Amino acid sequence: MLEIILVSTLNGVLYGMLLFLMASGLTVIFSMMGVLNLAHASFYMLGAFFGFEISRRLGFWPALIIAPVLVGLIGMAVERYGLRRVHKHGHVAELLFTFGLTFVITEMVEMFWGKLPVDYRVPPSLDFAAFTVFSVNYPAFRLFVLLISVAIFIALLLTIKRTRIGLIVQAALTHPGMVGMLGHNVDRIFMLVFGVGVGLAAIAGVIAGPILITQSNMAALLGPILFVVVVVGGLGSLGGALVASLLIGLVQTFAVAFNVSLADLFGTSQLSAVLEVWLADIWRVTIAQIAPIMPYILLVLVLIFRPRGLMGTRDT
Amino acid sequence: MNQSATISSAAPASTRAGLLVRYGIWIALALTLLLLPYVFSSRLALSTMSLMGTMIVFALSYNMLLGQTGLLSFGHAVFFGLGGFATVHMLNLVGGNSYPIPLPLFPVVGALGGLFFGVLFGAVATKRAGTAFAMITLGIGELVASSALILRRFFGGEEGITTDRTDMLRVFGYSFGPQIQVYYLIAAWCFLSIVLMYAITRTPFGRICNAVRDNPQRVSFIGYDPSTVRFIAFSLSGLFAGVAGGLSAINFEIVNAAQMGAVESGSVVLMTYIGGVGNFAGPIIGAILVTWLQLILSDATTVWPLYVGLLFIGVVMFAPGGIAGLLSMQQPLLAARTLHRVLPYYFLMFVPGAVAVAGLAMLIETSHQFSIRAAYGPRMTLYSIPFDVTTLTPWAIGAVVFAVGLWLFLRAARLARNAYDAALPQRGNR
Amino acid sequence: MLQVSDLHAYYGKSHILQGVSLEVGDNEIVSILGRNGVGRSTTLKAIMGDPAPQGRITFRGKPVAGRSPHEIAHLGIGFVPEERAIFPSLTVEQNLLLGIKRGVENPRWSLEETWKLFPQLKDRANAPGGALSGGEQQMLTICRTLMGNPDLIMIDEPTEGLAPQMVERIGELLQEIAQRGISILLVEQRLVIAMRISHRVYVMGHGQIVFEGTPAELLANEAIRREWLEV
Amino acid sequence: MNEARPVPAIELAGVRKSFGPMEIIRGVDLVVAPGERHAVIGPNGAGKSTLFHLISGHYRPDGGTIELRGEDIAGMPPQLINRRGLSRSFQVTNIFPRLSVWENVRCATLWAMGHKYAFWKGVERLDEVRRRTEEILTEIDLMDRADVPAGVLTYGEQRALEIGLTIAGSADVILLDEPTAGMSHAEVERVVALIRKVSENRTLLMIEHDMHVVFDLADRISVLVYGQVIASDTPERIKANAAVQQAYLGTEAA
Amino acid sequence: QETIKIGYVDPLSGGGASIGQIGLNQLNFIADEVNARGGINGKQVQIVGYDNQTNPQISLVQVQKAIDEGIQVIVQGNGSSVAVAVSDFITKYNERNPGENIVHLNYAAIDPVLTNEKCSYWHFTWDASADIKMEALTNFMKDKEDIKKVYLISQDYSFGHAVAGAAKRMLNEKRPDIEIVGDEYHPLVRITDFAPYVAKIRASGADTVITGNWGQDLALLIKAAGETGLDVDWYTFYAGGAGAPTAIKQANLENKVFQINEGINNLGYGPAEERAGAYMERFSSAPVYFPRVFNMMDMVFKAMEEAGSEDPGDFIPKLVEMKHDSFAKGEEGFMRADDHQFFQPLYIAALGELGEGEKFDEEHTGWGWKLAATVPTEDTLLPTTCEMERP
Ligand SMILES: Nc1ncnc2c1ncn2[C@@H]1O[C@H](COP(=O)(O)OP(=O)(O)OP(=O)(O)O)[C@@H](O)[C@H]1O
Ligand SMILES: Nc1ncnc2c1ncn2[C@@H]1O[C@H](COP(=O)(O)OP(=O)(O)OP(=O)(O)O)[C@@H](O)[C@H]1O
Ligand SMILES: CC(C)C[C@H](N)C(=O)O
Ligand SMILES: [Mg+2]
Ligand SMILES: [Mg+2]
Repeated sequence: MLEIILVSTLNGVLYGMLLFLMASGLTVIFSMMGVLNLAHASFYMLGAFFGFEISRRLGFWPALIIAPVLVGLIGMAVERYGLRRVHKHGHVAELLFTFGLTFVITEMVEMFWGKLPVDYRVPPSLDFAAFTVFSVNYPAFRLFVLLISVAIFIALLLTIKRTRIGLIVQAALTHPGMVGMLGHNVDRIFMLVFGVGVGLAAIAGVIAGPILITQSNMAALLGPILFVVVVVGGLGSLGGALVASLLIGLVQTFAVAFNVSLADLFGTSQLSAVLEVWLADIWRVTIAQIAPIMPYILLVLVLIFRPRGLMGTRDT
Repeated sequence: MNQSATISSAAPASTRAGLLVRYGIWIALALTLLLLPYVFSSRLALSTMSLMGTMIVFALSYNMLLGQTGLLSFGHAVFFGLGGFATVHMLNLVGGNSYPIPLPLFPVVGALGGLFFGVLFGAVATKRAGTAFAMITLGIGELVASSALILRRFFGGEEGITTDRTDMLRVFGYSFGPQIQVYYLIAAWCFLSIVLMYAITRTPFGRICNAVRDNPQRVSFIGYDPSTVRFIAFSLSGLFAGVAGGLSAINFEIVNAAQMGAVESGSVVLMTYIGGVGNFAGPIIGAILVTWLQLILSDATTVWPLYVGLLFIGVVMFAPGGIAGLLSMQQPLLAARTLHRVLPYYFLMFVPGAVAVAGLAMLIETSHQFSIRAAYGPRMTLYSIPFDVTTLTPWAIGAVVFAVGLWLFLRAARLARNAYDAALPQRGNR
Repeated sequence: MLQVSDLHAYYGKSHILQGVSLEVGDNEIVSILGRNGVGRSTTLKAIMGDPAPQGRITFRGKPVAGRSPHEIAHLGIGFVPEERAIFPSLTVEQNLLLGIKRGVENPRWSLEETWKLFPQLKDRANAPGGALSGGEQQMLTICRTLMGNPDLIMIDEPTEGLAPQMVERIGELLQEIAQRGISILLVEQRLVIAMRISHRVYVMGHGQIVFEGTPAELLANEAIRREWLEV
Repeated sequence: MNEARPVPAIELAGVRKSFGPMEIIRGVDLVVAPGERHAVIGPNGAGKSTLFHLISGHYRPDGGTIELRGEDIAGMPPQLINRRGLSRSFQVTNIFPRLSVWENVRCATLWAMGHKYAFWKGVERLDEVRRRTEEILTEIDLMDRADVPAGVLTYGEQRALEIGLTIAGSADVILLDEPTAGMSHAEVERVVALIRKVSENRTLLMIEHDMHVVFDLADRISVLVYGQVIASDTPERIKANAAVQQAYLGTEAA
Repeated sequence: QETIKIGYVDPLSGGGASIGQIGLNQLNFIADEVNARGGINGKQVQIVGYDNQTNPQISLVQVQKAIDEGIQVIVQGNGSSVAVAVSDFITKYNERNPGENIVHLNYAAIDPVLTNEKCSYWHFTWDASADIKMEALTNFMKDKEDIKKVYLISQDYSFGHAVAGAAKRMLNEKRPDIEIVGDEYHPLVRITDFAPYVAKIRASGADTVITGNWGQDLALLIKAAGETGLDVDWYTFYAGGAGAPTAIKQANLENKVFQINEGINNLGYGPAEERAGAYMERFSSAPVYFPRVFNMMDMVFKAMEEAGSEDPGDFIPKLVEMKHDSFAKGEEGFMRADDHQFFQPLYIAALGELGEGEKFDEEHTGWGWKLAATVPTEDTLLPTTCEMERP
């Protein structure tokens, strides 16, 4: 039991931090610009493929720097020539724009790298077991992910606290014209924020690519869960995103660990015979089986009972 | 651009005169539906039109939320799917026991199913609006779609539940085996749903929905509870989505969990938005166009999602009112009898536009052949011109055609805009 | 300091400003008067670059027209819009901080000093801007613009929605501001105040300037007052 | 003092409201008799609009009672209060910008005319509703702008529409928050005439900073300072009241 | 009609596309071979791809479309869920449109219902059903004394349940001493992190894992296992593609991952090596192939030629009970008339370092499949409950 708990906690934290790494950029964009960037996971995928391509030419470490910068630049171009135009038609239009973008990016990726997974590997310098708990190896690379996530969290927190960019962008949500008339170049700041947010996604891609599978459907696979993280955490709250990532990581991991179903809980009483008939499927479904939908249950519950999210400051 | 929104709120004075026109439109619609199979009689056309009819109902039901009430839902397919499951189970029940119920009545089951779940989930979701609402619906959508895979007895897991529509009581000897009979069944329900949904927009409730979309806070100060309005709209929209689901179930004789999933929910957003949310007819146009694209484009090229994505981005960026929005922009010109003045410019725009699209398609297809389809050799044929993708020429031609087309298109667009402005009747500025 | 000649501006297709010319000198308070809807606000907005102005605008000899709003702000023009445009989700203090421009040295107003202008605001420093009363919002907008250390400040209807004694206070404040070497271009509905503090006034009617002179001259010109000001 | 007083249209007793640590409304007592035109004046930030928000159900009071014709409405949601016959306008224009002017007004009439959430009857066929809408539009002088989206109306027209929305539902208690703010003299006069007309046979409670308007229209005036009513009296006596002079009127009114 | 059109209805976009594309590649390869020889009955063969996005309902639209375009032969394989729907649709279609004959050629969907309860005259399958494969696999396992605790992990859909069910049933029968320490189902292609599942396997103390997982669900599972150093033997159906060999190599699970299949490389059979070699050279960026697709197309073309007709109504009688030397090693297999299941020799192999003279590696890993056991055709025969309605 202790083993399960300890191992699950470790796994949950590691997975949670990976989620946070992916979601951090989305939080930045969503909270600052109010744009629900549906293409975020696509940029993450772009990061992974760039990371793969660069690391097989120049090595992993240069890739870790170059790929996010490239993706960030692409993001800035997208903002400059696409999103900005759409902005004036409101959030729905922005969101749909990014929705369209997901198709385009996926197809582009397939055009360059095909539909099969590419062989993107953990760099040799980090390919060893960092420590072993209950004979489970914890790879150094996962620790590296943890480290990077924490570093990014702190860096973002400082930037947002120390600079007025956050204020300016938030102000521009309601009165963009006025912010300009106060002497701030709103356009450039929006472009920057989007670029940085998307670049963060790319960092996540470079790092997660070797652990997960680098394939053209990786974006579709991860997209929805990232929104759950951001919304459950609360809009505008980086801390919230962190907490939500960890929460989801832990909930999912622990859920998998338990094979309990309603049938097990009720044992073999008379009542349970009746319930079994009426509840049909639900009766035998184990918690482990519903682990993957836990995040969505969490999302719905949180939005009903705490619409601003766990640590959000304003209503979604 | 925002004019599209105001079209729906017709002027009070013109209603009398519009009476005849209005019924005229309905009769024309009914006739069209009736006669279509004679014009497009191939089996492919029949199945395509059946699918379109279903999607029209679905998209219109979605626009009750997005266009009329201002609610962006990411989980609308849930009601489509659940309506379908309700119908399929009822079909199997009735078929299994030979109850005397004819097939054409079954979309009612879908409607009730959609309504039931609309009420159920609406009670939760419509407490909120805006992004929170969107996210709750996303959550509910994912929840239902993934739960469906777990609750295998009701939803049939990945494979879904199948049925046989011909097992029902026959009226006038129609078995509904042949597609043409199914087409007419769908057409009838589609017509009925369109009429009903249109009628709803013209009721006190429909008007208040618009008010809620515009300014929910103010609505509560004129006596209405905005969340009740949303709730009713949500439930009704669930009902019609359920009808669509029922039609789909009858058409395909299968319903599965994927029909409730994010892809389906996303595609109804696409249809509705591309067609235009500000106009009642918008979703109809969108449903027809997108369905057609989905069927045709996927045959023409395997990178069809790329084209859909680009089309969609194009609409969002350049025609946020959707196709119906563009069309209704012409209405004042039509009324002022100045439309003929701009038509040449539209044509002028259309030609280089088509050229640009052709150039772009050439670039895309050439790179596609070069990369993914490399194993099929460097030779390909486009627009019935064979060429070799390893040479520079096709790329250069594609790029040049695209660039020139685009440039001309943009110039023509500017001219067209000026012409449009000039043709627009001057609105008295007091 | 500010020179505007033959300014035209459009909203969509409606031609709102039809050749407006005016100027504001150093340390001068200049008012634009006129009825509702004649285009006074639009004049100020067009000078700020939105809607895009056509015509010649120079500020201290530098061309203004064609620049984007943030560049114009950096030239030293501050603007207090009629609709106030408070950032509702930011606190009062954050609203003020946003008024500060990058790279401005020796600003005339520090946060502390602005608090002094309206002590009432200081009490609400941490309240969200959107929660302020109508009057408080007006104070906040003025202060926010001052934080940007403008040389010319254009104020649109600053006394709207203010209680009588506050109206007085605004009048004094504007004079105080002018004394610190700032020029003011004022759009005002309340003739009494405008006439009292302005050095010169323009009267605007239907997108054009129909009168230019000192307050005394306007007082003397019965015809203009009756036709264009309805008093 | 024993004679039977008619039940007041609005009666507030000990109403309180805080935002965080700040108590904004600090025990307000206010009585508005039926048919009376009552003005609330007071310095900026005194809590006038907040008071309206409390009466109309936009905010929920922390304490005290609010009665509408003798019925306690404190803490009710706005729509319930509205259905009981109280309607209000907003200081910041609050209309349906994308709907036509006609639609704006018609929506505001529907509930009171008993059509509620009806999704089974055609709205165009409701002659009564059409007549009422026409009536209101004529009253606020916007009949010729009926087809225009409300968002493109000029400021003055929007203010008039705001009043139109408020009176359309045939509520007999009406709250107007600074109906004349930002208007030129000529327009102010028009609005005053309009208010005078629509407030006949109704009870009117109004916030206003323009003293000419206040003294012109009001039967009684209450002065709100720092969340408390410091005086509630006839215009003449308010004008003469030293405390009011000092707290509010300054010199301009003189 | 100058060309024989064959409709390929499988995922060509989205998550399933990686596998769907392989089938299409291979069909095209075979068609080109045949066409180079002058076609079938003097007609050229053309493969038309229809993207079904792995969705049963979309598949029906696509099948309908194919039929409307005059296609009578539908090839489909990815996903039993889709196959059941397609087979059902085609059966109904033929019934409702007398005189029209459409056939469903299934090369991968192996849920046993397809050849039992839901069998159809119009459906043929070339991949051994899950029951057949499991029967062979458990026969192989039953002699391994060191297997004590087995963990089952499967995708949560009909096929996964079929695999796990068969495994339980057969192990129980053949090796009652083996303890089933886990019976896990996870959703299809939705899991990104298998670490929790691996932790559970480890905690159960299992020494062997049986899984029917395919695609990324297998690759990710093995990746996660390798990362944390889980030391068990794997018995799989589909470790041959979609990144699984890469993951196995990366996790260094040499000779620990077994696969059962109707053919592997390096069996030293000339014709196969030649043909597969040509294929892999052409599709060098996606060199995976399915031996059964060769079997399938070779047999169908043979039937067409024997019948002198491309109408399924004519050539199906030829296909039923046809004998065929299977692609991998030239050993005989046959189509069983009772249920239209093709029976063929199966090969159990483990992935490991290539030996002398073995030239085919998997996914450029340098490792290849090494034969562990051969299951002759006669040992794969299982009874069927199919009650086929024949026209
Ligand atoms: N955003 C806009 N779009 C279209 N027309 C506008 C817009 N803003 C103002 N107008 C129109 O421009 C004209 C001038 O408006 P402006 O706001 O400049 O008037 P003003 O003189 O400031 O009057 P007010 O006293 O009402 O503020 C008016 O007719 C108004 O309807
Ligand atoms: N939601 C809120 N949160 C915090 N403070 C609030 C809120 N609403 C109002 N206040 C504060 O309450 C006070 C009274 O505001 P209110 O709007 O009632 O003033 P008012 O009397 O209408 O003033 P004005 O005449 O300027 O409109 C103000 O100081 C305001 O900042
Ligand atoms: C493509 C295959 C791996 C499909 C799987 N055998 C199934 O029956 O579903
Ligand atoms: Mg103005
Ligand atoms: Mg107020």
